[in-house]
Amino acid sequence: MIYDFFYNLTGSVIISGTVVALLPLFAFILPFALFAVLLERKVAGHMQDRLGPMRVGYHGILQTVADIIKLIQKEDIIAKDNDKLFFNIAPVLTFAGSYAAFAVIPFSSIFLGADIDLGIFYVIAVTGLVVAGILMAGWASNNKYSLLGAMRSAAQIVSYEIPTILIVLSIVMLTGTMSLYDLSENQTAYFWNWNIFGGPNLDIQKFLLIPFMLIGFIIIYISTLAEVNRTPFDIPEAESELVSGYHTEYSGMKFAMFFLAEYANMFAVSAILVILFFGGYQSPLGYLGNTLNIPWLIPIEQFFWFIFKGIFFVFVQMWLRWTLPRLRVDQLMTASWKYLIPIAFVNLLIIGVISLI
Amino acid sequence: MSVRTEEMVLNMGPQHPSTHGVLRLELTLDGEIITKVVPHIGYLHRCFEKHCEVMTYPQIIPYTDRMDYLAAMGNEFGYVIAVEKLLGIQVPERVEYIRVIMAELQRIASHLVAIGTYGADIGAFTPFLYCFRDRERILNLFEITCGARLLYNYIWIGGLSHDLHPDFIRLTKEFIREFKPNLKELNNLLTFNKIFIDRTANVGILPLETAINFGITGPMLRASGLKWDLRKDDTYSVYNKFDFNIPVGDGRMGTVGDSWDRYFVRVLEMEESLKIIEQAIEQIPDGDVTAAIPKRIKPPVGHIYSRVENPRGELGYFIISDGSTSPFRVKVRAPSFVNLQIMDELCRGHLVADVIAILGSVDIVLGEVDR
Amino acid sequence: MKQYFNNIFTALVTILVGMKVTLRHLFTPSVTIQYPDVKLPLPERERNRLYVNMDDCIGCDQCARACPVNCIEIETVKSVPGEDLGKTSNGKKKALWVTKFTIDFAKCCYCQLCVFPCPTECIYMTDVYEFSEYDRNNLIYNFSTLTPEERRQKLENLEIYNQEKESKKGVS
Amino acid sequence: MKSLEEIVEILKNNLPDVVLEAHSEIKFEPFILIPSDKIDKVCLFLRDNPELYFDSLVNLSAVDDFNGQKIKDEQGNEIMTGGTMSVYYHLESIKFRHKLLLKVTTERDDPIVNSVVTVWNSANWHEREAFDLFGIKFNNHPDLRRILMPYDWEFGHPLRKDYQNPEFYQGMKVPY
Repeated sequence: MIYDFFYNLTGSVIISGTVVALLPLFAFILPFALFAVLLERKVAGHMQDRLGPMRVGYHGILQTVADIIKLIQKEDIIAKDNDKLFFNIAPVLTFAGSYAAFAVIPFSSIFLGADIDLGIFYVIAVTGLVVAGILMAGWASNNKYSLLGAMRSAAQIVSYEIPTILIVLSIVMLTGTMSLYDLSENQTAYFWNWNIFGGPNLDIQKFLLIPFMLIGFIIIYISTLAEVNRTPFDIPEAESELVSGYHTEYSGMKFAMFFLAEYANMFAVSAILVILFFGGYQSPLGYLGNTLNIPWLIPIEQFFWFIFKGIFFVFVQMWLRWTLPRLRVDQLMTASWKYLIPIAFVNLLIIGVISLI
Repeated sequence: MSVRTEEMVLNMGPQHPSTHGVLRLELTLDGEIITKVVPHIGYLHRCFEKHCEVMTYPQIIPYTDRMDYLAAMGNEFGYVIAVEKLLGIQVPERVEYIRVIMAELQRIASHLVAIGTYGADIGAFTPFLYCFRDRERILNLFEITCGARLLYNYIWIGGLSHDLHPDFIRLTKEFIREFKPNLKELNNLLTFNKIFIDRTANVGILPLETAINFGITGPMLRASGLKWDLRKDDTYSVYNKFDFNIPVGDGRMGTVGDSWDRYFVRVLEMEESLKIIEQAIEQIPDGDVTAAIPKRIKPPVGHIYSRVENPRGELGYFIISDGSTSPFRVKVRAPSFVNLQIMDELCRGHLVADVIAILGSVDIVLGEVDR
Repeated sequence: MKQYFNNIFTALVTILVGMKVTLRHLFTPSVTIQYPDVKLPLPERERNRLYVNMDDCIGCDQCARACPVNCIEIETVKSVPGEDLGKTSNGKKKALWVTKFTIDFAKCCYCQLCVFPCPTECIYMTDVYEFSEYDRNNLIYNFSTLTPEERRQKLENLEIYNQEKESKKGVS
Repeated sequence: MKSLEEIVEILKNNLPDVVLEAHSEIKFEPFILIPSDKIDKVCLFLRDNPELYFDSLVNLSAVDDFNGQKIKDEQGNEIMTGGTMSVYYHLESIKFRHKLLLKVTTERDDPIVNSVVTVWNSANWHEREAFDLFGIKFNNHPDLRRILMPYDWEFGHPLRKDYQNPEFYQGMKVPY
């Protein structure tokens, strides 16, 4: 584990703890957010027969850096009637919620903040903080559009957590563990051992599970999409209806915090999906480190595979965003309560029965 | 225990991404349900009718362009027909054909904007840019013909400012050929998308009786199920020489006269316009386009109401002439102005998100509403 | 129940169809250009900034009268006998000093109505379309070739000539 | 299809108390002149009569006839007293495909016309516009406010021929 590595290096609990806590932020989230924003704009551009940012650097690779510099320089506007306390806390809370999830995400077999037994449970719990942040932002903005956005957001996230949890439950039921590290380790070796292909056991159960795993994956993908407020579920932001929803009144760094939280969240849910269904950091084709007999190469490869899979699902999120229209608020609830939750329930039951065989 | 509740007044606009300009809608909300919509217009009022009283007849043409700036050719066409009727001029055949081609190209361009922005209102941004890509090609056609891309001043009283560019026919055929698959792609991406249908079908249903009583015209009226198109029913220019259908709403995805029907009628109309252009290009006669332009435009005393089918509906010009070189009074019956009145009727009982969907399907241009 | 599964099915199918469309566009070349670096060629009938060839202008004021927004201002002074103003390129004799010829491009609506009535074809539209300014007054273009001193002189000439004519009349 | 004479005949037979004047000598569009306090009644009849069935009001336009006496006011501006204002109603029957033009004239100094909003809803904004730009008051109009001009515009009605621009509006200079 990475903590032990730093502990052995420094011998201090505080230093190694701090390093481990900040490592995902600086080693991963910030570069990822910079990259993801650029990716989003490039993907959007090319899908729409445009080019996207082209001015800053080669094909605009430094565009997001320039944007961040611009955002830092911007005046921090707080309107007169805003609720100052909540207005200031909200972006921090939102970011904290999405950042806390990274504590238990295993980037590779050694790069893991904390291997707690209730990993997946913890992730679901802390991402709930994001709702509180958004509600606070909407309320404190003292803006009708923001408030509507925040209310919608709360209703949406609460109702979409249920199908997510039901699918997570079916996986937990099958594997018997809630630790994300154990979940990843279970699906080792080759890609047919991944949960989406029925898990590592080679028997009749595996083949029976494949269709239901697929259904489960689609459901959890849709509901996590809703949890991170991406199109077609971006009604809390709904640019063309609510202008920008809960972050209409924010500017400068506070807006950047929301922005960062959104992209961190996008990766966080993709990472959870990867861990639950696509073997976590495991390589689909075996490790180069094993064949070449270089043991230290394996964690690096694992890190690469994890990021690759995660970014692939982030890309699919973007792809969907630039393809689909947005649902209406009541249709969003319908989709969750009438379609996703019953199907997830039935799926859970069937997986339970299969696991008994 | 009773909880005190009160209605919330929400101002949508004048600065809002989805009001298509500077329209302000005063929404009264019960939760997220609309109980009342009051449109406030006039933010873009440019005194068109007052200007007309001090200008000569040809000078008014650039001003008509600026009313419905997405369908400038149609505006000129309507005005010019009205003045020609007052003057009693017969224009050459070639001029009529070119005017029809231009008006139909403009109709496609205008509907592309309507469809694209409608998609953007619903949340799909990509179709918007695909539509603009195709519209750009139509604007290029206009540009080679008259030099301007948006406000043309091309159709003149008695003729046209320029003849067609030698390349025009070839480029138009090329455009038609390449536009047809794009239209199919647009249907795949947006029109038949389940989410889009859910958002628009059964939203803002406009029954035919109400539509006629409110004076609704154009694609909105046709979506409510009435086959009423001035190109056929009160034919002008050479439209009677072409074979085309009038698409009407059939309630395929929901009820007749819902937002989806209004949207889909526009898609179908683009196909019909392509048909008209194809026929017109084949039949276009030779001739001089500037021959019939009168040197001095001084209509006799009288008044005339003349109307054409603009992309947004019936565009009428009521011109009173007092025998001088400038009109005594010009009243424009702008289709968007009349169609916008229906907002309250359509929106009541729907959600805030539906206001966007309904407003987009009414397809207003504020330049025309406020004139 | 049939409706229920039909909804799920159509939703998934139409979403996949849409995704196919956007994926195909991801790999088609873009239609936009990098504007200041790349510029589209302009068609020959392009209508952009007006230009007045003052050598040919006879000061007939027809363009100013045709303008619907009154953005052209022309002031002329009659020439006195003996002054040779030259001829325009199509052989018309000039008889007026054009002491002022300004076009306010902030007002101009690029309708081309001024171009057609010109008898000597000296006012026409060019292909210059990038001429934004920080100050609105800079958009008032002065085309007159006469300096203010010359203008004053022409006015004086005319006045002197008129006075002479008056006095001659008085004498006779 | 009904001609103007037939329509006038039907109107005269059914509404004997309304004084009608048919002007069919006008070159382009013949019209029927109707007293301004009877227009709503006539319109209701025209809409509901099964033979005529004018179900749609195509256009409503007000006109300042500017035929009164020109006088000078205190500031030396030319204004007009007396004379008339007219309102033109273009009706159309979508069912029978016939059209009709009605005209109403009213006093220019105190123009009052009965509203036809109860007959056709499309008249609502047209009448508001006529009120806004000409100052014609429509009796029984449900919501007679300014529509194109600002609600607090207190300098008259701009489409009147003798309208003078104010110098200042809300502290802003009006002629730019």
